[in-house]
Amino acid sequence: MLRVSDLEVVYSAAVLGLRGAELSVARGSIVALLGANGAGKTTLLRAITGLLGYHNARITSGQIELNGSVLNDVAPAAIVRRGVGQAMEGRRIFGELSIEDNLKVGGVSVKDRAAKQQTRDYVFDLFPVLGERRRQQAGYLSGGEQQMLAIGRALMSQPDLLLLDEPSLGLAPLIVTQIRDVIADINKTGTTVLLVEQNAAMALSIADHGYVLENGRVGLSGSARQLREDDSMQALYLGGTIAVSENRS
Amino acid sequence: MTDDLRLLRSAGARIGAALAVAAVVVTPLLISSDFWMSVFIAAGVFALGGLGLNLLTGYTGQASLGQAAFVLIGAYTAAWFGADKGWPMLLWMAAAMLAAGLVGAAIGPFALRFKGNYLVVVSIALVFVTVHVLQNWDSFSGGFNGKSVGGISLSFLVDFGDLSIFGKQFTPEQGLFYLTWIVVGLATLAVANIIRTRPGRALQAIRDRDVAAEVIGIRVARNKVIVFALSGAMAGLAGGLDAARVGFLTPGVAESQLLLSIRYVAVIVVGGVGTVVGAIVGALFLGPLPELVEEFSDKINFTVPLVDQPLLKDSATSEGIMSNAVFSEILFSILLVVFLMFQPRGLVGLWHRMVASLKRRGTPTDDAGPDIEPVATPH
Amino acid sequence: MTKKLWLVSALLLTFALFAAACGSSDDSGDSAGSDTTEPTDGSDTTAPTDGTEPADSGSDATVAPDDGSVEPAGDPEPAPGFDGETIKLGYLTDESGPLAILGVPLTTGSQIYWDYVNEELGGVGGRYQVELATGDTKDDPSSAVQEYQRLKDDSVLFAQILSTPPTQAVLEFLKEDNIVGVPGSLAGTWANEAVLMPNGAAYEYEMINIADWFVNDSGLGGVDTVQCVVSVNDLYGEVGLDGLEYAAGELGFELTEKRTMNRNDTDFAATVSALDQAGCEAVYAITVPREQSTMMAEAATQGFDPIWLGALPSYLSLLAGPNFEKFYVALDNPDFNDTSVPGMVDFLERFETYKPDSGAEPNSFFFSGYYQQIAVHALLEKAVELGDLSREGIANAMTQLGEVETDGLTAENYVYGAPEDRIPTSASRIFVYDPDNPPNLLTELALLDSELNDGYELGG
Amino acid sequence: MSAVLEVDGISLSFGGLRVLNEVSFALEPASLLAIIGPNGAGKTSVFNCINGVYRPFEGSIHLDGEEITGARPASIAERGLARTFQNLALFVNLDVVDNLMLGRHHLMKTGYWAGALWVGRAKREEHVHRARCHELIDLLELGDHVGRPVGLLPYGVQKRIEFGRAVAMEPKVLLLDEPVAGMNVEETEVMAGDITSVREELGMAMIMVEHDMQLVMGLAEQIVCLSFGEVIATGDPATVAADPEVIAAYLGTPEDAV
Amino acid sequence: MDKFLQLFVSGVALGGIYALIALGFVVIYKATGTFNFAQGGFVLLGTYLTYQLAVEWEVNFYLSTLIAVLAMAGVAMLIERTVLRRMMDQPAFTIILVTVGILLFLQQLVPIIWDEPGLRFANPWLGEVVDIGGVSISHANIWTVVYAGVVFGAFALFFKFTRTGIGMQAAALDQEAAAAQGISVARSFQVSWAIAGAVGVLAGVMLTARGGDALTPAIGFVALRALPAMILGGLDSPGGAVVGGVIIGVAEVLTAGYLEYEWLGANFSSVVPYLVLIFVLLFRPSGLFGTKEVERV
Repeated sequence: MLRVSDLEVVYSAAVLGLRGAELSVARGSIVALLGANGAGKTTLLRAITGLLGYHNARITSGQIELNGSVLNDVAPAAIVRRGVGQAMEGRRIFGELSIEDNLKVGGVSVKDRAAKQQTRDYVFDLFPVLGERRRQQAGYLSGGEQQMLAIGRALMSQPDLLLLDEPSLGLAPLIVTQIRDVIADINKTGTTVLLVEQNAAMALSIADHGYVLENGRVGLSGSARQLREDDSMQALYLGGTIAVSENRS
Repeated sequence: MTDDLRLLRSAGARIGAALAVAAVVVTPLLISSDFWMSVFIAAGVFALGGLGLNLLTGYTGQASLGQAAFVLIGAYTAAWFGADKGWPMLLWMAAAMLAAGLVGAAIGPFALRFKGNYLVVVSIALVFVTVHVLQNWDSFSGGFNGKSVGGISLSFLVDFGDLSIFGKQFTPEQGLFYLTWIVVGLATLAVANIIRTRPGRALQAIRDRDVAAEVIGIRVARNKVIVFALSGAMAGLAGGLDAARVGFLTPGVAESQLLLSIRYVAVIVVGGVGTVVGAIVGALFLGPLPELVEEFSDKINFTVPLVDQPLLKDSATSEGIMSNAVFSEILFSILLVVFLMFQPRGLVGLWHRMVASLKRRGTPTDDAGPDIEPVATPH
Repeated sequence: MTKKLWLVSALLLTFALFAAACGSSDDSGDSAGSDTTEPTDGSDTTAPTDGTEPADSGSDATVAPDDGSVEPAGDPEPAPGFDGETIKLGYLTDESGPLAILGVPLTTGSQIYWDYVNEELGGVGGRYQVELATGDTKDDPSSAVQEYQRLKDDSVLFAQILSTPPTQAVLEFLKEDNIVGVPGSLAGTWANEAVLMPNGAAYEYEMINIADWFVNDSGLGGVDTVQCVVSVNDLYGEVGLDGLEYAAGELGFELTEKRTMNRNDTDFAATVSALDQAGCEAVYAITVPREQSTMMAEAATQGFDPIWLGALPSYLSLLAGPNFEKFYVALDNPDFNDTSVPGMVDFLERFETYKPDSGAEPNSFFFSGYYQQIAVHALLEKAVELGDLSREGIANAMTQLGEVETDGLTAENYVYGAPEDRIPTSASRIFVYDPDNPPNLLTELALLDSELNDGYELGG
Repeated sequence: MSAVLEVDGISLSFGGLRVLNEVSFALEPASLLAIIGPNGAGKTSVFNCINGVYRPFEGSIHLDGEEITGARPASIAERGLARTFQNLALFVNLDVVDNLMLGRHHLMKTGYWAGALWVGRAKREEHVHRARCHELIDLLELGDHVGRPVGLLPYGVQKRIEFGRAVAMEPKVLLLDEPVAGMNVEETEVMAGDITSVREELGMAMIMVEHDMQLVMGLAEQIVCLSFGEVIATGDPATVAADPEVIAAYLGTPEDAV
Repeated sequence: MDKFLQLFVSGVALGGIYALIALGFVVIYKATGTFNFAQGGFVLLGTYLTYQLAVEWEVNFYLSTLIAVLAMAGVAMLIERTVLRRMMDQPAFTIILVTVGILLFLQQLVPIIWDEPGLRFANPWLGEVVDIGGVSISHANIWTVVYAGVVFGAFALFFKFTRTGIGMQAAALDQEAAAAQGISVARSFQVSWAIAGAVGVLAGVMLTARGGDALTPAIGFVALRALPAMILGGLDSPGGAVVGGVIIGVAEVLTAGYLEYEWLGANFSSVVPYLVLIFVLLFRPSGLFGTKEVERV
């Protein structure tokens, strides 16, 4: 459903963010996008969601297609309306607003009240803690709860394609596991997921397919199984052999 | 290795400094007009007040629209001690700095509690309260009717009011020009030194991230109070010098003093926020602006197509949309907006960029990251 | 949808701005016709009267260039502001500050006067053209001093210094440089300042006159009327209050409630309430126009309906409201469409001839700027006659000037001379607000010079 | 040997919500203690109590035998405590050298007067400390980045500069808040190397909050596990990692583990 | 007692003016996080536009107000589009200064277009007074309070229930994150400026009506006097603007009426708003109803 071809992104002072990235995401799948810091993972998500403008960056060549139509010059809000939801890097919840209002913001692109109500109930089902504390200021949530809110908020726009940027960052192994399970659940309802992760082990454990970005282009790609077994992946992203937890190891 | 500690690191900077000193020495020798002297004294006053404001806003990140209040306090204190009591120059200068500095220190604690927009409004409140006090404290300020600063002493070692060097007799305006710019020079040197040493680094740390600054052992509260006092003291001294130039003080209305504060901010914005020489550059650019408009009004005058009239009036009853004075005010407001929009690092930033682009001309490096803009206020 | 809204608004705006910029002047030009034709017609019958009036002691000081009664001295030597052909006059006015709204028409009025002198009289002494050089004070001492410095070497004198703070600020410099200046405020404080050339009745006298009139002549009240005062916090308010308190003492009434106000005040509920509670039946208003108007609106709200007694600055014809029927004001000048005054007829005629291209209607500001220049003109004529346009020459001319005839534009003629010999005008005309008399909206009730004035020491 | 930092029964609450409940532990000189636990368990709050940003309502904290409970952050820093932040807290407009020099702020004495006049001690002091900073820059291999505002440098480098700034403070105890969060394996290794070389060269005691269990297991001598503001386990890495309560609250059961 | 009631009512009416001006500030702050000094300029230009229509062109007063409201919405949007839009990522103080620059520009522009010294701008309420229980209230004051109430009510509903309103709040807090949720940040900024421009007209017309029928360019400055009301209530709270306006208005009028000590100086009441403000801020740094910033270390 999503196809990125030969994408080049340039930041203001001629710094290349992406140099010919290729990617495709099939409907209903979970695709993991891996890579080192600065490899261009977040840049790619920004390009897809039209947010490059906030970082003085722009697409210089290549194209992004969603369900066959080009997304390159579409405004961020319109991209959301076309069914792309996103939980951003660093969660970026609205700390001053209540949890409920955060979800309302997530749902601005949906007009149907009943459907919105339904989605909200679904989010509270997925993350009961959000329902319990719905009137609290979101800034007082813990890191894990904030991540849940960020995902829940992204779900409020009823996306066909959900982009998640490092949902496991800074979270305890147990929470990481929870989040991973929720992602799998969301996927089961038919939502396609593009998962950007530092934690390759976590990502590849639920992904169908994976891409590894290196220096702004795809260095390695394949099915999750292939990647898990790849030697260079083992060395660089999956780390040694300590079995207690695979959190970022 | 410690080469980076030198005040003037490049040959260009050293030449620039030498030229600046030469300009101060030579200008009164070339210009005898009381008017142009007055313009440059006023610019010096703005530079001095701006220097203080830059320390506060540019280096410490404390936004303030209260600079005019300190200028007023300094001016009145100088008038009271220097003119009414007849104190010698050094003493009334010290008194003006002390009075404005103390008020600055008193504002400091508010700055600890308020940040950003709230602090701006507190600083506006200071202007309102200062004007109110000066309007009503007749015995000190002369109240609404103002106060004469006649006979204030400009003498320390040499008499700047009656300056004579190698037989050349200078006018009082020329003398005051030397005095003002000597003070500006010394203040600039002091600020430059503070900035490159421990206290100045602390201020910049507070600007960038105050919680982290506290945690690495910088006493944020104490430093903020000191910098408010320092900034106030410099504005106070500027006020004292301006009092000597104008010879007469009125508190005016609070709104017009607020405009004066805005001018001080504009000086550092146009010059360069968070740069040592920014205030001087800004003052020298904005100070003579209305006079330049006056001078070149013929060249500026064109017909405005929208209403089919010439832009400027050349006399009260002739055609034209606005007078030179209004034009320079409008120009001022437009410059302020344009600088903030397109050159937030001011003229100094523009200069650095030009030098940098000259240096690397022909060899564009693609790792030159995006320039970050100075953080005036972390908010 | 958003785009449409945006477009419509932008169009509306551009239209509004555009139309306002040219439309407002066109409109006023049209409507001005009906108001001003009448006096202009009338002026034909009253030929220019400069110098033809049988003035007594001041006959040698009138502004007619070809009077011929005194043999002119030699041509004046070039001096600062005078290159041998053109005389330059400095104007320190407010062009972009809070008083710009007054400063600009005042200077325009002055320009009209000098246009007339240059065109119809051939200039000062029939041969020296006059040019105006303006400096913008922003009503602020600091800018005033700077502009003074700019203009001083290019002006023979300062023919207008608007408002009190700039006048106070440049006074020291005027003294030092021995340059004559016309102060922009009628505070009596400056009546005896050698380098200053005030004209018009001081505020002190105006307050004394209106108090005397109210108590003794008006038939509206007497010493037993409960009288109160509101004064603005500045020099004008202070000296006006001083004159009023003197008058109260002499006339034997009390000022039951005294209130002060600031410029830019927006709320007068407390002031009005206090006046109301004190039972004030007449209120002296030593105030400024917009604030006065706001205060009267508040008074109407609270049902407080006293007699208001004001001076020039508390009254602006253009700001009179519907609740002004009990507003009385003491002014030095006649109603500016009063064609019974010869000088006024001249003004209206000259205004029509030399008015700004924007096509404004005559108003009291143009008029003030205009009539101020009569004394300046007389002074220049005197200096030319004495053959010296230098600073000393002009200062000297002022000591010899004597009475300056204004053809009725001031209630009385000012007599200039050495500071101690000056006789300031002290008469006022008393007007009442009259909505049936546009555009000035005033009707003259009396012209008087209170006897109390003789006992009052200006600047004391 | 007595502990260089002793945390004794501290409790903290925000608006009725208890964030820490009688947390105690002790840090031995020159050792590294790791605090682990789920998000919201109070790890960062412990740091904030130790360095004075928060004030616990009960319990005490001693640094090198001296009570520091409730003192101002700046004064605690002067007594020998440094920290890094979970989210970067560098002074972004200044360069590496100035950032490290700021770390040495409390070791220097120049005030406003001396600084403004640039006389005697101010000048000497500036040179001496600058030299120290350059040594540290060499140790941490940050030399390439001198002269540019640190805000422009890559994330991983910034993290190391922040670490360098904390080390430049020459503290008795160094608090590291998620030093490798967001880093890949390679960057993590560089950071681990930095930590190790500083410990070897300077013998600093450190407390580290970190989720990367591999790093924790590799570096720490002692682990404290927090959950809902309470200490649920303390001990050497192997013991804590095997503690059933820790597994339930934090690590997850082996079946859960990815 | 009569005096007290009379002053109290006047204070509330003055507070209504402050509230109207402050509401214009608040909507921009709430939606864009920008502290907009140019609001004084909107008040000024908006009033003169209304004057132009109602007096010079003799359009019906209420219709003139409506047209001016639309026109000022357009002007404000234009300013947002051409200037502020480019400054989104700048520090708060930089943006404040830009709006100060716009204020100065409008302050000089208006006297160029309307260059007569004083204008008479009659309104339908001029001289109309009702008497309620011994307290007389002018129609202008009643309308001020009604306008303030209606605008406030509309704001409250708008921010709470409309998608645009919720979107505006989110955009103020984090533009990029809001955009990522499907909010058109540009549109929400534009709408907020348009509203501020429109409210500025109402504030200016009522401010002028308070002064009888006198219109001078000083009203742009007078608008700055609403600053304490806005801060007192909390920068991002429309309700706060109203309550803050009323508190400041009443405090100002009551001090003028009752507090007369020589040493406090003439017209001490004009600094009272700032003193009240600072006093309250010392205890509640975010104002009475402002959102506390959640600061996490």
